[in-house]
Amino acid sequence: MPAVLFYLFSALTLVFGLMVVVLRNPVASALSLVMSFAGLAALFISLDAYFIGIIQILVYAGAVMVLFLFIIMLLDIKAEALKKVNAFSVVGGALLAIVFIVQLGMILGGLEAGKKTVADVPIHFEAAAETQKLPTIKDDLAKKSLPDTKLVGMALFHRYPFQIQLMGALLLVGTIGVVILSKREVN
Amino acid sequence: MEPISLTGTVLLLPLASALVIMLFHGLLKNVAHLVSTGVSIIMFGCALIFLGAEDQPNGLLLYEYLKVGTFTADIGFVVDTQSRGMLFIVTFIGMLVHIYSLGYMKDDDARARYFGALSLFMFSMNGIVLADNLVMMFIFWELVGVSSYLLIGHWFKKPEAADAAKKAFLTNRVGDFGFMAGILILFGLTGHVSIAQLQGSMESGALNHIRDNYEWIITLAGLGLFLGAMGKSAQAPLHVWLPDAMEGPTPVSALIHAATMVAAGVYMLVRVYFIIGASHVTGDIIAWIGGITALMAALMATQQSDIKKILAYSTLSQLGYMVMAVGLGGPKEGMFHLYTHAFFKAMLFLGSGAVIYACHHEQNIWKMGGLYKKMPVTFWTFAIGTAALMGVPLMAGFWSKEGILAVAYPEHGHGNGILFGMAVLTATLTAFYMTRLVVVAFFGKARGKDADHAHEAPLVMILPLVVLAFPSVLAGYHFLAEPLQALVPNHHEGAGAKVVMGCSLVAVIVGFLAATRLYRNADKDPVNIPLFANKFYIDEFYAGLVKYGQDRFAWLVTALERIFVDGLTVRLPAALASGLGSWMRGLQSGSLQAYTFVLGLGIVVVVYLAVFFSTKP
Amino acid sequence: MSLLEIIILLPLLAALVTWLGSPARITALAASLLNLVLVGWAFLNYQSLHGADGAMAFRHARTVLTSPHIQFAVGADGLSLTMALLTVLVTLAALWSLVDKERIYYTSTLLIASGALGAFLCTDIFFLYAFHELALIPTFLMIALFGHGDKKDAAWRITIYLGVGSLILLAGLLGVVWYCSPEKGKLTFDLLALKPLAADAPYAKYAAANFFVLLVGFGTLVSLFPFHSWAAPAYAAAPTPIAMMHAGVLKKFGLYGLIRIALPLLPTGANTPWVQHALLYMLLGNILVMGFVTLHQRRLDGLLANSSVMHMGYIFLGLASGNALGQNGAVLLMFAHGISVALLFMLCGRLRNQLGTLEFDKLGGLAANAPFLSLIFGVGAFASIGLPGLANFAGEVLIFLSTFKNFQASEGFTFLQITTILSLWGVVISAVYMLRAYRKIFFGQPSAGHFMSDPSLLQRVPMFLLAAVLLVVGLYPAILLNVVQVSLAATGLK
Amino acid sequence: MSPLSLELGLGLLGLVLLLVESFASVPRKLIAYAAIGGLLAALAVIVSGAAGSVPDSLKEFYVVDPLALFYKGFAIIATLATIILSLEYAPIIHQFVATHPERTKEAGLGEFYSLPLFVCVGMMVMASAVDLITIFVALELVTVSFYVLVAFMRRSAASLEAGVKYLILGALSTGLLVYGMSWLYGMTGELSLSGVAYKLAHWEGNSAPILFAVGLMLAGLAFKVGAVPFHIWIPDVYQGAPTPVTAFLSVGSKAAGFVVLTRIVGTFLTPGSVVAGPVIQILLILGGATILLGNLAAIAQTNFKRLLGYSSIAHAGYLLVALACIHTGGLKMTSGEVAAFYLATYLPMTFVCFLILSAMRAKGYGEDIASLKGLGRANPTLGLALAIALASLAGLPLTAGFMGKFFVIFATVLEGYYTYLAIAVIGAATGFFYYFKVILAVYSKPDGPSEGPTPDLGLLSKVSLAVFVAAILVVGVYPDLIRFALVK
Amino acid sequence: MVTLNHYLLVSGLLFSIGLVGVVVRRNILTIYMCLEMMLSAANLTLVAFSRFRLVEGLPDYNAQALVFFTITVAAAEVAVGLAIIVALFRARQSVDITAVEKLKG
Repeated sequence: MPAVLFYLFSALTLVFGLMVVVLRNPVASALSLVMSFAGLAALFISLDAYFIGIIQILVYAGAVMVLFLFIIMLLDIKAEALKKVNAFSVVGGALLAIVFIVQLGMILGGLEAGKKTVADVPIHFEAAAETQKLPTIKDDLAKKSLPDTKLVGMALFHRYPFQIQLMGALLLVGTIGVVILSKREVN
Repeated sequence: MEPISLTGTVLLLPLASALVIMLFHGLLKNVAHLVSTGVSIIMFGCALIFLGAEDQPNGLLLYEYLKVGTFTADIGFVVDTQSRGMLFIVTFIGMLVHIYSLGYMKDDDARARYFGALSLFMFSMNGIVLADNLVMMFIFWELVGVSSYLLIGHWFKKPEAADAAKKAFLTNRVGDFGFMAGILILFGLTGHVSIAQLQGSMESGALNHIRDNYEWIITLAGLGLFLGAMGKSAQAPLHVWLPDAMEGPTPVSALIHAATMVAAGVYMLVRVYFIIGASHVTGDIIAWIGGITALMAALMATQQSDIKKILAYSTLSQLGYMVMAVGLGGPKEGMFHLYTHAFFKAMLFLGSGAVIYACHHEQNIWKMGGLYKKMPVTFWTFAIGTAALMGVPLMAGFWSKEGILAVAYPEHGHGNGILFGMAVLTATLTAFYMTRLVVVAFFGKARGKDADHAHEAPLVMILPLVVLAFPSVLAGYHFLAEPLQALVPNHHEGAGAKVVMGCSLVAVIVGFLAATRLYRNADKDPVNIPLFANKFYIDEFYAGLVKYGQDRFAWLVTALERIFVDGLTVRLPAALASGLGSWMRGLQSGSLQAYTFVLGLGIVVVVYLAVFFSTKP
Repeated sequence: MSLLEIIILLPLLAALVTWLGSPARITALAASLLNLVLVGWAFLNYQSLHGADGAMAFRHARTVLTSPHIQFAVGADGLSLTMALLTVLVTLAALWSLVDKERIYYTSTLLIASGALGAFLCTDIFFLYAFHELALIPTFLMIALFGHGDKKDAAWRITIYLGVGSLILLAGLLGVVWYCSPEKGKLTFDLLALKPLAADAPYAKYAAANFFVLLVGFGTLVSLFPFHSWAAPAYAAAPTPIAMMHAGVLKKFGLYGLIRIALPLLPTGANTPWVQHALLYMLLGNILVMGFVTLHQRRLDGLLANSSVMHMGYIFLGLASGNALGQNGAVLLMFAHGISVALLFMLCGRLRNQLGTLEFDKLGGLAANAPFLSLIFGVGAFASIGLPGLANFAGEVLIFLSTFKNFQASEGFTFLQITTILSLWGVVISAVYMLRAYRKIFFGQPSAGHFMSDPSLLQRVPMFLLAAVLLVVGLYPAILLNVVQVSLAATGLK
Repeated sequence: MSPLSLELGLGLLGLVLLLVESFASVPRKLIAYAAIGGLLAALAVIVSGAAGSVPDSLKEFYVVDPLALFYKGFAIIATLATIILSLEYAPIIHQFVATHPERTKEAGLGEFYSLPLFVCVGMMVMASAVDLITIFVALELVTVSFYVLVAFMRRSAASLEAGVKYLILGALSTGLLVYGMSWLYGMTGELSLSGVAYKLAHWEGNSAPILFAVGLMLAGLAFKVGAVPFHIWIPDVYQGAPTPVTAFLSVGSKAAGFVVLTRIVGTFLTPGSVVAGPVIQILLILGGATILLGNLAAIAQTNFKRLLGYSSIAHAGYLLVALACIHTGGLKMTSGEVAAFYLATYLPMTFVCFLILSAMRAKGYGEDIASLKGLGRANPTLGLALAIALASLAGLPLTAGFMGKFFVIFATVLEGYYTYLAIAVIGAATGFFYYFKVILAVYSKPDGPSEGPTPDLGLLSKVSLAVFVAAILVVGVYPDLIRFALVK
Repeated sequence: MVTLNHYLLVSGLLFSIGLVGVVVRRNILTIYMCLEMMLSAANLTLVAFSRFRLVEGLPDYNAQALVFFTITVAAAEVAVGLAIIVALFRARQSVDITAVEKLKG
């Protein structure tokens, strides 16, 4: 991906991310978040993580944000009044962020591995094709196209099936929780 | 009987008597006095037999009181002339006082308690006399203090009596402070507390070496021991308790505060004379304090109107005499005076007791008068005692007093002109105030209703007076002193002897004449010297010292302790903890914003700690 | 079950049974009497059964933790038996003196007794420490619920203070275990196993600091100046049996610990000059500062409480002397002080119950109607000021003598000896306040409205018991000394 | 029998119970009894040692070592106690879940009895998890379940507030943890702890980035265990949550956090690790601060539940310090085992407190310390049990709580961390104050003239109370009991 | 050139923006959005690292599996969280953080 696009999507992500924080109307915040996540998805894709990028769009922009908007509408939540903004928390939050970014910057400055570009670590399709066992993946790799979804699926269902089941339990608990917390009593 | 069983009996029998009476106080209410008196008679018998006991250079061991490793402090007895003689005096007068008390305390509610305490005293006093080591002496030293406390405070409902008892004990405690310090130093230097061993050490041992090289330590030790003697023998400035102690029953005054316990200080000084004599400084200080006490007390006695107080100051004065003698290098002279003084002073007190008894507990001599006709026996014995005390020639007191004057005479080894002068002055004053007492109380006309109705005391009280009259006259002579194992001093010869004799005679005569002249037919005291009457205001000074010194200081220390110790160890940490606690509670403001901020801060801080902060590998 | 385990657990069991509802007084008295018999038997037969070498006897051990090695190990020598004897005597007296009290009084007293016995009879540092803490809650609750005056404050003070002290102590004890371990792999809490190890401990340079930590820890439990400010308020506020048990018995645990653990295991630490000087300054604080503070008291409970703090100074002086004379004196004084202070607190409680006040200015002349009480109080008071013939004196005089034992004329007075001379003055101070109190309460004219009568014959028993012990030991201290000194010698103390 | 089958079985049991709850109208108590039965069976399997080896496919993520078994048993016991506690607390749950409490009965109780089973599964997996993904998923299973449980009493303002706070702060910590994990992964290229350990031991070059990752991880986990300053959620959430959930949080969740922390710290402190120094330093500083804050802030508390919250913070401090003391060879225990021992002592005493608190609450008493007044008279058994538990929390000798502190303090002595020794001492001393305050309340006279109903417990609770009190006392004098279970 | 550091920086920035939002905002829903942002930032880091660490010539899909789990967890959290927020709104008629300031001290 050209650098320009990277900067564009990064800016998209960060500016809309900032707007989530700055805008006082929750609807606007939610929409900004969708935009921000779209930019983020593009960054994922720029890192050859197509599947994750799409999931990001699907789950966040498609499902989570709709849920948010739905709740906002349902509950008819108003914008925050400006006077309520706490100066201390604004200053404190900003300070925290600045210190954190400075710390991060100093660490990144000393990170030798971080000086590489994507081009420095190209995907070795041939080598990968040899080691992969699944024929469809082998085929895709041979065609020099990254079977991203398949590979993620391999990892998930071959390597982490146990964790997937555990995640199922988690989702079950979440579902029950939602039901308990929001159901109306039937007489 | 073996000496050990004799001494054991003498020591333990009164203890048993005291314990039995104290414990079964209620049951023995009506027989306690008989038990106690019986015990005192047995003791006297034992003491008489003991007079013939042989010297025991190593002492007699009753049991080991404290024994740790090589160190021992025994309950053991020394048998020598000094202890035999002293034991005789103590038991003899003790017995007489017991008998006398049968009459004197007949109507007292707490007679059993009185006799119990008397037994306790006999036990303690015997212990001092017989002690062969300093720790044992200290033990009994304190025990006589406590029995004296009980007896002075016998009529504890009277605030004066209760206060006097307390004062006596506390003043003695001050003295005991020094006594113990002295014991500690001697123990530290030699490793033992036995008097015989210490003496041996002083003659040729560690102490000898130390005396030659570090005399100050011996001086300190001697002064420590002397401080103990000062307390017990009421030497200035620790003399204040003795006059107050007259609040106790009169027989007690006779026994404890005239004849025996107060003499224990002198007795002890003579016992440890090898230490006192080893240092000139010690001797000088002792002599001076003795001399000052003698003179000062005599001056005070001249202005008292309470018959017992006069005798008490007289006792003080005579004790000062004895102490001075010891300090001047005349332990035998001191002891000899102690011995004669015990008889006649006990008799004087018992006589005054009879007078008080007869006058329904009137003690003011200015409210008496004309008693010689109503109480002839009492008068005559009292007169004999007075004469002996004044040092009228041929009486017991004459010999012993002359001995002391001889020691003080400058020609004698340690003699000192000023002290000699003070001693002679004291003798004059003694004659003066004793004559005053006799003249005012016994002659003239009765100045009070009680004196008017006075009559002779009962036989149990008269008998001891009469018995004591004999040694008051005869005790100074060798035919009595030697079998009684008194320490008779060598007769001083030489040019000084005549001067001394003369001075002593003149003193008696001058004192007698002055007093007769002043007080014959006087209805009130023609002389009025507030300084003497108020005892040089020393009591007031002490009261102030206690109130404004000690008590205020205690208040101050308490306040400082509260502020600093309590403040620093309790209040400050507590305040700090609760302050920090509430501050930390304040962090928990309930606001989610604050919480998220704290969490964010935590992230930053942990990252800082992890990456940028490192104190040690 | 060995004899000593029975002795320790008997009061605990009695406390439990009492709590569950058996007749409190009978159970408690029976248990404590039985314990007195058992301890008395052990005390009297200690030497004849186990020789005169003073070693630990009646030993028995059960491992509870393999590494570090911790055992429930019991054992007794002359020292611990003396302390156990003190415990059972005071316990019996305290329980006996209770009249018409609730169940919890008996339970707490028994719990404290069990804790004290456990602390004195265990030979494993862990349990020795642990048992002492058994008393913390009963003490706290009893003072806070049934105390007098500023009871809440006092209860908190004693609890937090002793809590801190015992934690410091714990740190010090763990330090000792570490100090004595030859290599880190073998940690043992067995006192008897530690002793040979201590001799060639590899961390000698820590000895002084470690000893000092122990001194502060144990010292806090003994109300060593300046860590004493819990003691006086707590004793003044405490219900009678608690004051008796705590001031009489439990407080001695700190001293016992110093003699049993700190001095034998860390002799070099104890002999370090700065440690010695610190101790001397602190004990002077006890004697002089607390002496004057006691002098300032205007109530009997405050006076007794402060005086009991003051007297600890003398025991520390005995330990500071560093020789057998002083240590024997200290043990003797521990015993004597325990008995005498228990006696005084018992009487104090009685006065409070009958008169409703303990202020000197409101009292007077009690001796007139209560001669027995005044006699017994006199015994206690005179014992506590060190009157010869009563037990305390024997201890005090040994302590004083011990400090001069190595007096060298050529060196003059050392700090130790100057301290002693100053401490001697404390004896005068204590006489001043004690006699002042005695005079004010018992002598003089009886004050109006405060009538006091002698106790019934049955109630005289505990008083008589304690007074008799004071007298017997006072007249014949060898009864304890003979047993104690061989054991002290066996612990390796000079 | 695979050890996984335990988790599987309990998960299935939870599922079945939920189905039964939804479709059959059985008394809800039966659900609780079924859950208890299942848990007891699982416990029996663990204790009997029948839990066998792990299938090869899982070996990378999942280990069954003594520590794992110990924590699995711990999780089961904690869950068991929570459900028993819930039975006691049921009326209150019903009251605050049902819209019309008087018309319905046992609203929400079925879920309330079965959800802990899923938490238990999560905690059991955490006990064995040795790679980042497994840790993350199991941790989130526990966390999300707790979101539900904390806010369970949806009609109670406090419960909701606690739920919201836990939700926000918990999600924040999740974000932090994931961020830390991604950095850890990025730096080491490994997701399994053994791989991370190897990389750490053979690190070359600049250590700052790896330290950054380690710091973020520790911060994320510090939230779970409640270390200062990540403790901030604890008091509010503990106070607001339903009492059984609070108990479960303070014991179960904390233990689960600590087993993960133990494994992660073990990884970081692997011999030759480049991050060992800073990690120990962070643990000590956080631990020291936690001890101080937890204890000091507890002093002024008046609400017993909140007090227990601060107390759990303070205990976490000791556990952190314990984890930092790695040279505990003399104790023949690793630092993780010392922490595990400490937690094992912490479990019974905390549950005793919460049991009694639930019983009081069910009888209409408040949760203030003052409402405990008179308990010692009204029900001496409960009073005594509570007093023993509090004494143990305070760390009085001859109780289990002392043994826990004993090992920690001993560890600091052996390690030579004298500053932290002093802090531990100060903290423990402060602890005396607030625990004794509660004991005092138990034995004080009640304020009002009228006496309320006598608090009492059901049979099951009585049995567990007895077991817990016995455990406190027995472990207090016979600590080898736990050590045998822990150190094989 | 776009290096790994660029990605890491962007993710770090996003993370801190989220953090700021969490600290600053008062609307619980918005706070929740910011939290999602932080999780996503973490995901970006993971994906970036996974791309730059080739396993057998391919990006590390194990790490991407973690991303998948994270997204799932985030979704579940959102569901539960929104349910709680709804319950809160029902009780308080507000989703402002001032509605949850009763528990403190």
